[in-house]
Amino acid sequence: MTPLSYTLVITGAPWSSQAPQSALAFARELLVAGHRIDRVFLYGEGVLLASALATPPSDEVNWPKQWAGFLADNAIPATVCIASALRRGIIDDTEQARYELPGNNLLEPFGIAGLGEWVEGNVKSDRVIYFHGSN
Amino acid sequence: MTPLSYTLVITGAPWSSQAPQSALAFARELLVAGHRIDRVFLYGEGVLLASALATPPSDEVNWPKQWAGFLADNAIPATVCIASALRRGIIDDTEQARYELPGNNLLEPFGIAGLGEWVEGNVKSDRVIYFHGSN
Amino acid sequence: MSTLIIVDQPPYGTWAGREALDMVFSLAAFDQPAALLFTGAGVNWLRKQQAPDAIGQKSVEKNLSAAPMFGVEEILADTASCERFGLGPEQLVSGVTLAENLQDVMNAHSNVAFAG
Amino acid sequence: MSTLIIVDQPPYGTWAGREALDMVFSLAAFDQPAALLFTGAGVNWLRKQQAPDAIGQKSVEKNLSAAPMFGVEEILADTASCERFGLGPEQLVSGVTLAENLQDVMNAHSNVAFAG
Amino acid sequence: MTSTQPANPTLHILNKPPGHPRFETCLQAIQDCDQLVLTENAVLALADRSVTLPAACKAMKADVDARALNEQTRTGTIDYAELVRLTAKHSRIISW
Amino acid sequence: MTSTQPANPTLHILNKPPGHPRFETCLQAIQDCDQLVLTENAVLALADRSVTLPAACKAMKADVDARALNEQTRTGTIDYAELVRLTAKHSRIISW
Repeated sequence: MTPLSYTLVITGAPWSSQAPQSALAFARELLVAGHRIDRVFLYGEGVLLASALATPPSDEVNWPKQWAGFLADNAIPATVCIASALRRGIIDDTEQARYELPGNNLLEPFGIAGLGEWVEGNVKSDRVIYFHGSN
Repeated sequence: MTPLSYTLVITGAPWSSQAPQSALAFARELLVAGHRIDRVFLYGEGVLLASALATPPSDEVNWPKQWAGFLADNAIPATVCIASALRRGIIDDTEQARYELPGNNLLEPFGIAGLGEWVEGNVKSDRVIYFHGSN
Repeated sequence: MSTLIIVDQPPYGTWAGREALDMVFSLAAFDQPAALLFTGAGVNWLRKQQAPDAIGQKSVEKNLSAAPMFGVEEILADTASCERFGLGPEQLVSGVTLAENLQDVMNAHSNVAFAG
Repeated sequence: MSTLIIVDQPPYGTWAGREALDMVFSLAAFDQPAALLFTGAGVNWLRKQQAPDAIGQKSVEKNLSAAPMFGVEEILADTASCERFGLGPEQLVSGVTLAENLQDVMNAHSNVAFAG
Repeated sequence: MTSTQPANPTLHILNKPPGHPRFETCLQAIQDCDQLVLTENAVLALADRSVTLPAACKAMKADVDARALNEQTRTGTIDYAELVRLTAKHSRIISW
Repeated sequence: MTSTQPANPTLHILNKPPGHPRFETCLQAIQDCDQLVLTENAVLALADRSVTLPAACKAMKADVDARALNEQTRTGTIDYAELVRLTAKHSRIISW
């Protein structure tokens, strides 16, 4: 099998959709199969996966932390769409300073950037796979 | 007309649903008509309306700020369901300390409490009106 | 005054069903009469032997079977929806009552609400 | 390589339609061939003279009419969906092409995506 | 579980678009004595030729204007002041 | 806007429950040479007697197990490793 490169786009939020869970199971198998993940891109409600403040009960999976660990362990770039993130209150220190906001909550290693990075995935990756909410 | 007391429950998120907008238009007319709003209760995805970090483009309405202004101006109690809020990363300073989180983002005058306050609305208010997402 | 909470969204793909359960348990905890109605794709919450470990979630089967103990008055399921999804009595978790007519169920409660 | 972005959610009640427009304009801004297809309740984005001021939102009519200028190749609408919602040629914003067959439209593009 | 009291007149507030499962369930649940108000995406029912609406049906004017459906005459429109009056008049209200 | 190339075999990944408008649109869009994979809420189609599924259809095992649908035999199940193989095999993939 020829290894391929993938961009994964997540548009469904944790605790509202199953998208982050399904995407993580898929991403893990991609690496097992020897494929490469160029980038994970969070769009729309999917940006909530990058919240550093999400605190589910201790007997439930913390999807943002699971994802952050997977991304860091495998050095996979992950981008949160800036327009979606600002509207929905996902903020890094740069945006906090720019808009004089009382805090920030972007979970590392997620970074904030524009849809240009999604366009780049469309151009450069062999496959772009979307994980949407289901309602 | 006899003035009545209302509890409003918002379960749809701003920038994913129209619920916060419709609820605010309704709430304003309730007061114009002489009714009382006992409490506004945010549940499920509706808790995102209490984000202090939401930053829409400057030519769009900031629904959390609009709601916060309306609540403060009219001294209306507003509660964010604690279970929904913790999962979705809406955190006040008390929860920040309890869970040793890197920050907090609850917008004043919203407060965090349990479903008990929703139950109280069911018992004490003459009407409980829900504003859901539409997908 | 009694409250009917309706679940019409299927399990695991969204959170509305779980949040509906939390609502009904809260009412019961404060001694308020409460019942649950599952309808449409929501009846799939009531299928026996769900095993959501592989998708990183917890089953609600235990919560549902504990519902009477916590004071939830009734767990109802829409008959036509159960038939559509092939849910016969042997597939259903215990303690579920079939309901033929949505209008009758709703008229028996003073409040009716969805979780989302 | 060309990308078709599909909008099947109606206007104003959710954000998916707006986020689909942002996607198609971004592709065009980076000189990537892109087209929009409106289908199902999504065709209601294409009705002339929307006035969402009273609900605190902005109309996308101007954005849509500027689409060709920004390099968006086509704005397509599913014929059957337009008929269902009573959208004749005189109700539609300008620049929309009617499409009879979803499979043909999809086969003409190498990528097909929804915003959410 | 039997319906004792005769149908309690209910105000149904529906915001789902036609074609949504809950839109269909709501229309089935409406009784002759009930009032339906279409809000948000549900006002698209005014234009949808596949939908039959009950007689006692109103649509929110702000939502109708937003979607440019003001020439659709299948139902009358109401403003938020009238919606408030309807919620005060009905002790039973269901938001779908 | 005419379809020039003969149908490009497409992998359709569907996560909406039966009854959702996009579930119906997806089934209409599937061509004979296409592969359908049911994920998340869409696996309920295995139990839904009102749904007719295409021949080339698989369901995600984790989602089928979660919903206790393992005795439904209308389609075979696959794991994530097989889903990865299907995405590598198809250059055209649509997530509904």
